[in-house]
Amino acid sequence: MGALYALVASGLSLIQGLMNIINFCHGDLVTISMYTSFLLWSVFKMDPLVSIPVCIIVSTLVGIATHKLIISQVLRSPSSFGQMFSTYGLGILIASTLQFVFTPNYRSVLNPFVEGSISIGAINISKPLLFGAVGALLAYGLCYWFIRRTPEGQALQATEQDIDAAKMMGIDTEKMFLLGWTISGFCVGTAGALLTNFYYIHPYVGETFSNISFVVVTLGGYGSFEGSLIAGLIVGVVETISGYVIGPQYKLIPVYLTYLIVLMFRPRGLMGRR
Amino acid sequence: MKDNGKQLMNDTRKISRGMVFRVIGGLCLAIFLLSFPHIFTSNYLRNLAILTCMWAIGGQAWNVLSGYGSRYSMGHAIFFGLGAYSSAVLFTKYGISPWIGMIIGMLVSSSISVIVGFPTFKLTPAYYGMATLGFTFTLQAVFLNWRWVGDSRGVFMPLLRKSSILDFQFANNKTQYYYIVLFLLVLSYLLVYKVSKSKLGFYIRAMKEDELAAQSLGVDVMKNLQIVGIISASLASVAGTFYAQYMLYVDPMSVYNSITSNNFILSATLGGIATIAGPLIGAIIFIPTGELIRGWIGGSGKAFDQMLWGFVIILIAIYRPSGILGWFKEHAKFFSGISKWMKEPIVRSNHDNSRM
Amino acid sequence: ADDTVKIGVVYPLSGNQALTGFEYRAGCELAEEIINNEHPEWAPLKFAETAGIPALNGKKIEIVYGDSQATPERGQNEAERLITQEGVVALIGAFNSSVSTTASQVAERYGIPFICDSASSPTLTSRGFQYFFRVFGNDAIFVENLFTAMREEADKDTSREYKTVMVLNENSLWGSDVADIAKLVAPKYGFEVIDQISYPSTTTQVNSEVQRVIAKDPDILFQASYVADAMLFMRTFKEQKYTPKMYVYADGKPLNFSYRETLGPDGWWTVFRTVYSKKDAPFVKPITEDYFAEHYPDLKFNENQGSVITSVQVLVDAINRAGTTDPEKLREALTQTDIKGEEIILPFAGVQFDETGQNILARAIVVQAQEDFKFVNLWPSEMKNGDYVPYPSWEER
Amino acid sequence: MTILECKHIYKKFGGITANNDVNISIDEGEMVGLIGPNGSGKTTLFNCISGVYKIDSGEIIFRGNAIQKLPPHRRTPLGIARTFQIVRPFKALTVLENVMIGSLLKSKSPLEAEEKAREIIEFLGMTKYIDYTGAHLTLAYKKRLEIARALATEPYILMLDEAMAGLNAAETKEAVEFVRKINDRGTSIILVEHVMEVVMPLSDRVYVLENGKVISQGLPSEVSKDPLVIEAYLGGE
Amino acid sequence: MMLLELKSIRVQYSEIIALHEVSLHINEGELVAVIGSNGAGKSTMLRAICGINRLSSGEIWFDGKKISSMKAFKTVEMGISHVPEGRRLFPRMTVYENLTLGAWTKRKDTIYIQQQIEKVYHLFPILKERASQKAETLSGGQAQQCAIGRALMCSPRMIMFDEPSLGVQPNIVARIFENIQQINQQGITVLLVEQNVKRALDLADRAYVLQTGNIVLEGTGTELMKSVMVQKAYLGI
Ligand SMILES: Nc1ncnc2c1ncn2[C@@H]1O[C@H](COP(=O)(O)OP(=O)(O)OP(=O)(O)O)[C@@H](O)[C@H]1O
Ligand SMILES: Nc1ncnc2c1ncn2[C@@H]1O[C@H](COP(=O)(O)OP(=O)(O)OP(=O)(O)O)[C@@H](O)[C@H]1O
Ligand SMILES: CC(C)C[C@H](N)C(=O)O
Ligand SMILES: [Mg+2]
Ligand SMILES: [Mg+2]
Repeated sequence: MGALYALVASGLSLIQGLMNIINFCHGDLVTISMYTSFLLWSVFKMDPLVSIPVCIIVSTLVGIATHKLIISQVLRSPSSFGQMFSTYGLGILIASTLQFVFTPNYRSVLNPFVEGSISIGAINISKPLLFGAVGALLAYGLCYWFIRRTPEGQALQATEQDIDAAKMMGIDTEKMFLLGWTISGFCVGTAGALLTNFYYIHPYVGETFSNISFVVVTLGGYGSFEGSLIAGLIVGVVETISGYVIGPQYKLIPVYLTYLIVLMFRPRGLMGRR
Repeated sequence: MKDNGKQLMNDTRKISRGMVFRVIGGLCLAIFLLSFPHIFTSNYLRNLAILTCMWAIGGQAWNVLSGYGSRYSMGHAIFFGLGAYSSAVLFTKYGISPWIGMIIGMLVSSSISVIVGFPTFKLTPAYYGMATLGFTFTLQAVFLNWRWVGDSRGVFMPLLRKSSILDFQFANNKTQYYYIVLFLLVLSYLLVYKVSKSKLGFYIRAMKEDELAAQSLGVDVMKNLQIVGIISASLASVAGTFYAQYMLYVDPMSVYNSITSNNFILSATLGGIATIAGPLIGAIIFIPTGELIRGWIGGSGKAFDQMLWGFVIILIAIYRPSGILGWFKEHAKFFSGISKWMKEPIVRSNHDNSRM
Repeated sequence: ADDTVKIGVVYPLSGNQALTGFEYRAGCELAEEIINNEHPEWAPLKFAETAGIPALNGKKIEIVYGDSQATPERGQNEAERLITQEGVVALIGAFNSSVSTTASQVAERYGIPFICDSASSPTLTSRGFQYFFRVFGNDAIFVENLFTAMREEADKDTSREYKTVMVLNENSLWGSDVADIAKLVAPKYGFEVIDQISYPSTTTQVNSEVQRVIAKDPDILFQASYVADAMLFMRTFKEQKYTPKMYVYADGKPLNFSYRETLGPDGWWTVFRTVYSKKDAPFVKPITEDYFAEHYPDLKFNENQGSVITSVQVLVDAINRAGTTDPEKLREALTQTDIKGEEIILPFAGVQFDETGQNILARAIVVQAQEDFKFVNLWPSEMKNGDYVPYPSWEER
Repeated sequence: MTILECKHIYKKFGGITANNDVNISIDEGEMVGLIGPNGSGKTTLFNCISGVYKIDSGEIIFRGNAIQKLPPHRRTPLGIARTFQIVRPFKALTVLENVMIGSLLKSKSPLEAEEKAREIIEFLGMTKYIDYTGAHLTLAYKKRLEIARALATEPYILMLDEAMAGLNAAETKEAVEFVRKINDRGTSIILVEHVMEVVMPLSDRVYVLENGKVISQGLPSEVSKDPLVIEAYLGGE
Repeated sequence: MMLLELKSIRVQYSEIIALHEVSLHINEGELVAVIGSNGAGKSTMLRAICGINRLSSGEIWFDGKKISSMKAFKTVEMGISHVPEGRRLFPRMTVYENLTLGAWTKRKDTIYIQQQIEKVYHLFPILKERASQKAETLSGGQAQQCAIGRALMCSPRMIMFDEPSLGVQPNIVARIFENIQQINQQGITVLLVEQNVKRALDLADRAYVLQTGNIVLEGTGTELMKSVMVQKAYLGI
C-alpha cells in the first residue's frame, strides 16, 4: 500500500512542483483510471493488469486535456488561486460526471488474474497487494530514471525552476507541461489499475487517495520526488504496524503523529528543499 | 515642486470624491444588510444569509493569513472545528454560555495556531498549507476517538424552547441569529480593516512579497506571522462557534474536513484576496449559488447539480481568476468610486498584482 | 390552492453515500405510485387501492427531494428550504443519523413533523422532541433482536461452541452506537465481548484490523460497516483464510446490490438483520419483483425502499385521519397512529409511537444469506422459514 | 569614533571559506569602499553583518555592542541597513509602500511613516514613480528603491551592495551625488561596487577582499596602485 | 546580408508601453550595440526578439523568416541565444547542469556538449572549479559568467547580451568584452546591450540609442561617441 501511496503522491508532487499549484483533482484522476480499468474488465473482460497501458493513456489524456482546456487558460492570469480553484472545480466535475455515468454504485472487478494470497510461514500476504507494491515500485523507478537521468527530465526540472529561462534555452515549455502531465498520468494510471485489483471503485474514492497524497507529499518534502517514495512507504508501514500494536482504530493517529513530529524537527519534510 | 503640489491637490479631490462614494456605498450596504431579514421574510433566504455571513467570517479569517499574509492555509477547518467543539462541549457538559465558549475556542485555536506555525512558518507557504491540511486529518482522527468530546457521535446540544442571548439560542427566530452573525461579521471585518491599515498590515503584505527583504528592514517575520495566525485562527474559531450553536450539533467528520477549509478559500478567492470586502462578496455569490443549484436541479441522484457546480467553478477560475473585486479593479474607470471604496485608501496603483 | 400535498425528503443524493440516497429515491417514487394511483392488485397494502388521500378528496402527494450530501450542515439547509420554500407538510429522512439530527431540529423549530425512516441512533429519540417520529427501529432494538437470534441459533447448534463475540465497527455515529449497545447487551445473552475494533469507513486497507481479529479468534464476529468497507473486510478475510464460527452484520449488508455483485459466493452464509424480508403478504411479489424490477433494473428491492414506503404510508394515514395538513393536528394524529402489520410492507408488527416518537412495534428480522443469496429467516420464530447453516470455512466451500 | 567593527569573521559554506578572518572597521560618517573579485566574499560579509548568515566565529561590534548573536530584524532597529545585490523589491507594493515598510520601523503610525517615505522618495528623485508597483520598475530604479527603503529605517550605517550597477555614466554621476548626500547627512556607508569610477572618488578608505581575506586596505589612491590588487582584481590597464 | 530586422515593433506591459515603435536591423556578422538609459526598453526589446514578450504590433524578421509570432523555443532553434538580464540561472541545478541545458537544442550530441563545456570552462575557469555547486549559491559575478557560458553552449548564429558586465570584477569585464569581440570575429552576430557605454561603442560596428521606447539615434560606434547628445546623456562628459 505504501508503494502505491508513493506512486500516487509522486505524480502529485511532480505536477504541483511543475505548475507551482496545489492540485485538488489529482485523486479524481486515480478514480478515472480505476473506472477505465473497471470498464475494460466489464466490457472486454480485460484483466486490470492487462489494462494498465490503457489506464495510463486515459489518465494521461485527461491530464493533458485538463492542462490544455483549463490550466493553460488559467496560467495566464497573475494569480495562482485561479489554478487551484479550477482544479478544485474539476475534481467536483469529474466525480459527479462519474457518478452520472456509472451511478454511485460500488464497483469492483471480480476474479482478477491475481487473487488470493501466498503464505510464507504463518503470514498470508495478499497477492493483489503484493503485485500492487511491486508494480508501483517499478513504475516509480521508471519515472525516477526518466526525471533524473534523461535530458528531457532535466528540461522538466528546468521548466519548474525558471520557465522563462527554460524558454531561452530552446525548451518547449508547453511540451514540458504536457510531459509533466504525462508522467503524472503514468503514475496515476498505473496506480489506478493496480488498485482495481483489490479495491472497490466509486465516484468519490479519489478523495481518500488525494488526502493521503497531500500528507505524503508534505512528509516527503514539497517538490521532492525521492521524498514522496520514502514518505509513502513510511505512511504505509506506520499505518500497518500501529494497526497491530496499538489498535486499528488509532492507526491513523501515529501516521499523522509521525508526520507532525517530522514537521517539527525537519519542517521541510524528509527530503524537502527550500 | 509645483508639480507635486498639483498632484497632491488632485489626490485630495480624488479621495474626497472617493469618500462620497464610500460613504454612500457603505450606507447602502449597511441599510441593506440591516434590513435584510425584514425585506426577505422567507426563513430559507434568511437561513442562506446567515450561512453566507458565517462562511464570510471564515473567508475573512483565511484572507488575513493567506490573502494579506503569506501563509496559504489549506486547513482552516482546524480552527473552525476547535471553535465549534469548544463552545459545544463546554455548553453541554458544564452549561457554560457559548459566548464564553467562543472566547475559549479562540484561545484554543490561537494556541494551536502558534504550535502549528512554529515549525512551518519558517518555510515556504506551500508547507504551511500542506501542514494545516494534514493537521485537519489528524484532528479528525483524534476527535473520532476521543470519548470526552463525543467521539464519532459528535456533540448534541439541547434544543432549548425559549430564546436566550446567553445560551445563544433563539426559538424559531432566524432574525436574531442573523443579527448575531451580522454583528460578528462586522466586528471581524472591522478588525481586519484595522489590521490592514496598521503597521502589522503593511508588514504582512511586505512579508508576503519577500521575507528576507522585510527582515532586513527590521520586520520580525515570525512574530508578525504568529500574530496574524492568531487573528486568523480566532476568527475562524468564531465562525465555528456560531456554526455549532446554530446547528446544535457538531461531529468530527463534518467540521474537520477539507470541504470546510475549501469553502473559506473559495469565498475569499472568488471575491478577491487581500481585500476587505472580498470574502464577503465571494461568500455572497459562492454559498447561495451552491445551495440554489442544489435546490433547483439537485436531488435527482444523478449529480447534475454537482456537475454544474464544478463547471461553474472552473468557469469562474478561467474568466475571473483575480476575483470579483479584481474584475472591478480591471474596469476601474467605470467603477472608480466603488473600487476606491473597496481598495485600501493608500494603494493607488491600478496594477493588480495578486500573485501569491 | 395547491393541488398536491408536498412531502419533503432529505437523503444523501450525491457525495460518497449517493448510492444509498439513490435507493431511497426509488422508494419514494414507488411510494408516490402506491398512494397516488389505484393498485387494487396490491391490497391490502395501505392506500394501494385508493388514488390520492381519501379524506382530502383524493388529493395527490408529491415528494420533494433534498440532497444532504451526507453532511449535517447541508441537511439542515435542505430541511430549511423544503419547509419554507417548498411548503412541505412533513419531512422524511434522513438516512445518516447526523443529518437527521440537524434536519429534525429544523422541523422541530417550525413545528413540522419529521418522520425518521432510516436513521437508527437511539440518541435521536432521547432529545424530547415533539415532532419526531421514528417508524424505523433503533439500534437498541435491533441489536437486542440480533443477540436474541444469535443465542437461539447458538443453542441449537451443538456442533460448535459460541461464547466469545468480537465487535468490529466503523467509527461514525451509527457504528459506535451499535458497538456500545452490543457490549452492553451481550452478557445478558450469555456472550462475552472479548474485543472491539473501530475503524474509519474510508480506510484504504484493513489488514491490521483483520490481523487483530485473527489473533483474538472470536466465535462470533459482530460487524457494523458501510458497504465499501464491509466488502474490503470480506476480501481480506478471504485472503487471510480466516473464518469465525458465526459472521453477523448489524444491518442488511448482503441485501445490498453492490455487495452481492462484488462478493458473490464470498458473501454467503453471513447472518444479518433487516427490516425487510419477503413477507407472505400478497402484495410483496407484485411490487418488489414485478413492478420494481421492471422500473429499476439497477436496483434490488430492499429495506430502504420498504422503510420509506412505510413512512409515507404512516404520514398519509395521519393526514387522512386528521383530515387536514395542519401541522399541529397532524402531530396529534401521528401520536395516535395504529397501523396493522399486514397493511405495510415492512415486517413490523405494526406502527405505534411511544411518547418519545419511537415505533414500539418495530423489530428486525434476523436472516442468513445462504447459497446464491437465498435469504432464510431465522428470527422471529413466526417468520422462520429455514435453518441456520454454520459458517463454513473457506476450504469447505 | 568607530561605529562598526568586524573582528576575525569566519564564514564557511561546505568546503568554501567565503570569509576568512576578515577584520574591518568603519568610523562614524565615513564612507568605505569594499572591492574584490567575484566570489571574494563581499556579499557574504554583508549578510554576516546584517544577520542573514550566522557567522562561524568572530565578533561584530556595532556602536560598542556585540551583535553577532542577534537575528537580522533586531539589528536593523539598531541602525544597520543594507541593500541586496540581487534586488528584492516588494513586487506588489507601490514604491511608496515599499519605502513605508522601512520607515514604519521608527514611526508611530502609518501616517507618519508615509510622510517620511514621501520625503525620502523625493530626496532620491523617484517621485515620478511613487505609484508604480515594485515589479514595474527597471533594474536601476529597483536598486534605487532598495536604497530608499534602507534609508527609511534611519540607519547609522548603510551597506550598499552594487546599488549603482547597471547605470550609464551619466546616471552613475547622479547616483554618486545622492550617495554622497546621504553620507553628508552623517550616515556611514559601506560601498560594494565593481565600477572603479564610482568607488574610488566616493570612498574615504577602501578594503580589498580576495578569497575571503582582506588583501589590501587604505586610501583609494594607494589601493589602486597595490600590485596585489591589480593582479587579482583590476587587471593591467 | 540582413540577419535581423525589427519593423516598428510595439511592446506593452498591460497599459505601460515599453517600446513604442522600434525599427532596427543587424547584418550578418555585425556587432551592434544598443544603449539607453534606465527603463528605455532595452531588455524588453531583447525579450521581444527571442519571443518571451509578445508584440502588440510590428514584425520581427530573422534570417529571412518572420519570427515575431514564433514561440520562444523556436527562436532558439533558429540560432538566437540570449544572456538575460538578471542571469536567470536554474537555481537548484548545478553549474554543470545549467551549462548542459544551454545546449538543449543539441542535446543528442553528447560529444559536442562536452567539447563546448570545455570551451566555456576555458573561458571562465571559475565555472570548472564550481561545476557541481548549485547555481543559487554562486556569487553575483560567478553567476553572470555562468549565464554567459550557458548562452554560448548552443553555438548560436546571433547572441544577445543584456548588460553582461553587470556586477563582474574589472579584469573579467575586460575579458568578457574581449570575448564578445572574439565571438563576433568567429562570425557570430552580436547584439549588445550595455551600460558601459564607452566600452560598448568602442567595440560596436554600429549602435542605436534607445530612449523611452523609441530609437532616437543610429550610427557607427565612433560616430555616436562623438555625438553631443550621447556624450551628455550617456558618457556624462
Ligand atoms: N549559500 C551559499 N552556499 C554555498 N556557497 C556560497 C553561498 N553563498 C555564497 N557562496 C560562495 O561564497 C563565495 C563568496 O560569495 P559572495 O557572494 O560573498 O561573493 P561577492 O564577493 O559578493 O562576489 P560578487 O562580486 O560576484 O557579488 C562564493 O564563492 C560563493 O560561491
Ligand atoms: N514585467 C514588467 N511589467 C511591467 N512593466 C515592465 C516590466 N518590465 C519592464 N517594464 C517597464 O518597461 C519599461 C522598459 O523596461 P526595460 O527593462 O526594457 O528597460 P531597460 O532599458 O532594460 O532598463 P535597464 O537599463 O534598467 O535594464 C520600463 O518603463 C519598465 O518599467
Ligand atoms: C447503515 C444504516 C443502518 C446506518 C444508519 N441508518 C445511520 O444511522 O446512519
Ligand atoms: Mg556580491
Ligand atoms: Mg534592462
